[in-house]
Amino acid sequence: MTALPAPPVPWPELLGEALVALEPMEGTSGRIRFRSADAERVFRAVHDAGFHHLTMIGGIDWVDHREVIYTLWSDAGKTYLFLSTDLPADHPTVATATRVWPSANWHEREAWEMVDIQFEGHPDLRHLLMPDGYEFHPLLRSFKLHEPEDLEVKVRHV
Amino acid sequence: MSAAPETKGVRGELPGAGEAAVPFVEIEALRSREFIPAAKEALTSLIAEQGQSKLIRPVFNWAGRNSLFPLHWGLACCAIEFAAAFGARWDAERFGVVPRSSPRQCDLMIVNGTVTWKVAHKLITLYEQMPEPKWVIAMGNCATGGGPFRTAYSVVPGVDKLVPVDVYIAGCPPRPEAMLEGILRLEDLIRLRKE
Amino acid sequence: MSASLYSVAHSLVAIVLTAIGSVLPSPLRQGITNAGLITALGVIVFAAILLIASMLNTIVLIWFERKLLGRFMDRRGAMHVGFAGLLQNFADGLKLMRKNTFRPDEADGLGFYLGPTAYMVTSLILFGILPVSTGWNSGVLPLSLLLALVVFSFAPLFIFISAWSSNNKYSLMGGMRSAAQMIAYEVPLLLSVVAVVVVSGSFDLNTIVAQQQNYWYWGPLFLALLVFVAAMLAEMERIPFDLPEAEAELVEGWNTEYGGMLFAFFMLSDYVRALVGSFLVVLLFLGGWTMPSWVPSAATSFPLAGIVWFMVKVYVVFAVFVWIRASLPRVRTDQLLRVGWNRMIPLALLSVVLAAGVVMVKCLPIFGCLPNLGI
Amino acid sequence: MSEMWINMGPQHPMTHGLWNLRVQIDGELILDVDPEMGYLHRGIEKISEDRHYNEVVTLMDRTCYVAGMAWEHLYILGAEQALHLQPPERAEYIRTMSEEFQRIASHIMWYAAFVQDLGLMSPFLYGMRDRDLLLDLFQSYTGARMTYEYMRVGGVRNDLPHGFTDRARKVLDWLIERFQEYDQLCMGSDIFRRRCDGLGVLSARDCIDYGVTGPMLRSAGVARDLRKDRPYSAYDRVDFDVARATTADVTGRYLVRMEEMRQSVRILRQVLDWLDHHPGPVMAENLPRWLGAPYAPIGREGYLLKREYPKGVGFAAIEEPHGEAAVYVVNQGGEHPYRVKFRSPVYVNLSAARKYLVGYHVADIPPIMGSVDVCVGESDR
Repeated sequence: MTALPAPPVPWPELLGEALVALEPMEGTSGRIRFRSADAERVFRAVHDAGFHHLTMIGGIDWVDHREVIYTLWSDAGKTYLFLSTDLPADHPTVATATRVWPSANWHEREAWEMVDIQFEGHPDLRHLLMPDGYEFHPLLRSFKLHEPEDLEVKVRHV
Repeated sequence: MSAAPETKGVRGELPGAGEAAVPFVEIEALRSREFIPAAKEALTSLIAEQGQSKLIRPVFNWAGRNSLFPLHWGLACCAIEFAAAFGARWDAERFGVVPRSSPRQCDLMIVNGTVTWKVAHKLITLYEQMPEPKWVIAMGNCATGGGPFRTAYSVVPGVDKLVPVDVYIAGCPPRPEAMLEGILRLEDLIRLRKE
Repeated sequence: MSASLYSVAHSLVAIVLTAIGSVLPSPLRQGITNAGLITALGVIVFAAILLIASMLNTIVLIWFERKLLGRFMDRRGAMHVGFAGLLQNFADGLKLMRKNTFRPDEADGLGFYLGPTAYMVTSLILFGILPVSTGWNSGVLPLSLLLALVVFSFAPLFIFISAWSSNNKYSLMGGMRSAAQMIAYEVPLLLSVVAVVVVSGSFDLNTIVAQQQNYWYWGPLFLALLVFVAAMLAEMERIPFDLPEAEAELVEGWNTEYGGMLFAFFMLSDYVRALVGSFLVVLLFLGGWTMPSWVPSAATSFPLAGIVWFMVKVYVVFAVFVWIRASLPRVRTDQLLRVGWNRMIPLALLSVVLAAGVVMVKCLPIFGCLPNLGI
Repeated sequence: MSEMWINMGPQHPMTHGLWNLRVQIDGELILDVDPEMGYLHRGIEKISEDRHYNEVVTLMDRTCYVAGMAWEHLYILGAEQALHLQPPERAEYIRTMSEEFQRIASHIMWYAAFVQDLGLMSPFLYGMRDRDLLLDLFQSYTGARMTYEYMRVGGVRNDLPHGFTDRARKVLDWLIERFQEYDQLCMGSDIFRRRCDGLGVLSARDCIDYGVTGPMLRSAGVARDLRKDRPYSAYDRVDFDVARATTADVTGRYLVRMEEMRQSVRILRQVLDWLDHHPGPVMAENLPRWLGAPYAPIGREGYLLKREYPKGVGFAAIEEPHGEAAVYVVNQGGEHPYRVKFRSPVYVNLSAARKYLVGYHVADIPPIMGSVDVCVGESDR
């Protein structure tokens, strides 16, 4: 895989205190770890730096904390960039990105559904893939899969 | 099981999040696995009474088995092979198999793919909308027993948990030949059936 | 071609009744060989023969379409039931007869059953009106063309009744589309027929066919033929005008909620109407059953020769309809209606004017030199 | 008729899969839409956490059942980065070839379904007929028609059989002629143009805002193609153009896909020539047995030996037939991936449905949704 040269974006100046760390990543412009409290400002700054396309939002459950990863693409720089922020497991809340990237809508719904991450200010945070009323968040590490032998399906007529 | 016995409807129950079993999907006003074959039996016997004549019955049997209209829908991967079977190379219409979009006009439901709990009650609704006599073919491993997704939290491990299945077709996905073979086996079943 | 179907049926009944009467005592014998009774029974037998023949014809037509469509699509179509799949449609029909006929809970009972039945009946009446050869219809109706078109245009009413009473949103939308479409295309259809009437000077289909002995009307009335075929496609609800049943968006259109025998009624009536449409094209524009002059007179005098020749033409016309179905996409409702009201009606009017012009300058015999196989 | 909601799905001829498009209509006019997903959610991301790296490939074929090779390719690229592995060059070319064949097969499947939605019945059959030829090619080197399980971390399972490239070239020659036939049936038809022109318009600005990618984006004039912009496998060594249209409507998407098929044929001819002249290994060397063995045992007993592998994060993005697909693989050592996150292009393209459906007619839904090319297995995962 050919690594493209990253566009020289001065992230520390742009993001200021919100920037926690800037990690390199193979084949991309690297990963920006930011403070979750400044999420809105970071999104705006990154968007204005040319990363107009939101590829995906994924949540990872690290058991002791949770991580949200935003993957972004810049048409000008032809490169990917990752934003990542750590959230406490007991209160995983981050501001929504829908105001900056409208496409974040379904990604956030899925992240909430699967990894139980609350997005503050999301217009429509309801079930997308699972049926309404489903109580679990399957992609948490505590959710274990079972062989169907363990599973008892009760189908009865009333 | 923590399901309250007075709750209406059918529910598949799944263990979740390391706790005891908790209700997962609720399907309201459905018939049980026992009820559907019973209704089927009653109807077929009714038909048998009407067609007591030994001359007429084989004719209707011949007609029924040679003109199976499957429901035109695609669940997952097998749907593509289902479509391929209607393509130029296999041409399922040779056997009089013509997919219809409305369940009212179908005799045969080919469950061509993974059945999830979310679609389960819609599948049963469609099955009940089909007029008697009707048959179900579970096409592929997912419909037969969950296939590679049998461990998943959202997948019904086999469509026979929901509706009575007449023919199972193995394969992931089955080739179109296998699907046609399944339909021919179903025709054999109908031929041998004692009404 | 002097033996008409009715006279055959009549004499059949007469022979049978006389045979029965000969073994009965005299008062009963006189009663049973009564001329009135023979006539009445003759009409019934005639109708039964006509009905059965027409239904068989329709079923063969469905088979013909399936096979032809298969060939257009690089496949073979039905072929395992009977020889080359000829019995496939009988199997389908019998199966549908056996299926559980039911009415959805929320559907309106009267309309739900009335719609398909009336649709079927009005479609079948057409077979009694349209002559397929001399002597093969119920008699000489001076206004048979008008009557046929009137009966033909009943359909949207019954489709709409059945769609409305199904109480299904897709059915309702299909029914509304169907009504709008059929009303829009009724006008150009009738106008293009007026062109034929102007030239022939008669509403009697027998007369119209007889006048085409020397020149078929497709020559002088080419524009009318085009308008008629397009409008007929819309009336028959076939691709590209099959919006009411548009499978992609409306599931099965107005017959979504119908299963079993009622669905069979719809399917059969659709093909009856397709057959009738082809009949009309042949009768009005392609010379009907008039035999070409190169056919030896021995063959011409064979009683069924006219029908065979007529049916060959009908199936060729229908093959063109199938060809259109295999190669054109479906149009959209608004486009269909716009074309119907804005283009077809002016064209149909123009065709009437042209027909009047042709009659006025008395140049009809010129068209006798056009290739029409009838010379 | 007053306003009402209708459900188009989950069993509806338009959906081509299991999803439900709730449409609010006034007569025939669309007022609002609400796509309802998840009827085919099979928990692939969760199951992947329970599988060995090579076992996930099995799931990838079923993720998008019309573009299995592309998804295998995507996952394998991500997993290789997470595991710090490099495939041999021949394997890269074979992967490129597989993805391009898959692109043509997927686009033909799209064509077949799309034209059938428009009421054009014959091309569906023609499409399925021509697609079968491609599936025969797949079958000749993977053994399966749709679910190949062909790629492995560190390479591909087996080399191409003898005489494969010649057969492939014959198929390509046949297909190029058929593409012309397809075009005549569609673009040559006035009704088709009337049905498709100016429908489902989604401007370039909206595409980028709503994350829409693939042929939909390229039909709006944006020449974004990851094969060009961020070349992976052997795409930097082949010559091709990015198909583009400017109308941003259904016709534009149709033209883009048709052109992409022709470009794929162009790529394939180059790749096949390269493969003819460069024999070599198709698996990386020095792989641990549990990763590298071409026919690694599937049962759990085969993996009892716990291996520590250097930790890492893998990210890969490819231009899948439907658009930009991406994967994020977290490797925490051990034989299972810790977390696999996929980006499905169809999922995002569908999320913008309100943008390109509202204001059109009910009869326009099939062509518009057909031009989106929905593959539900991929969007629900």
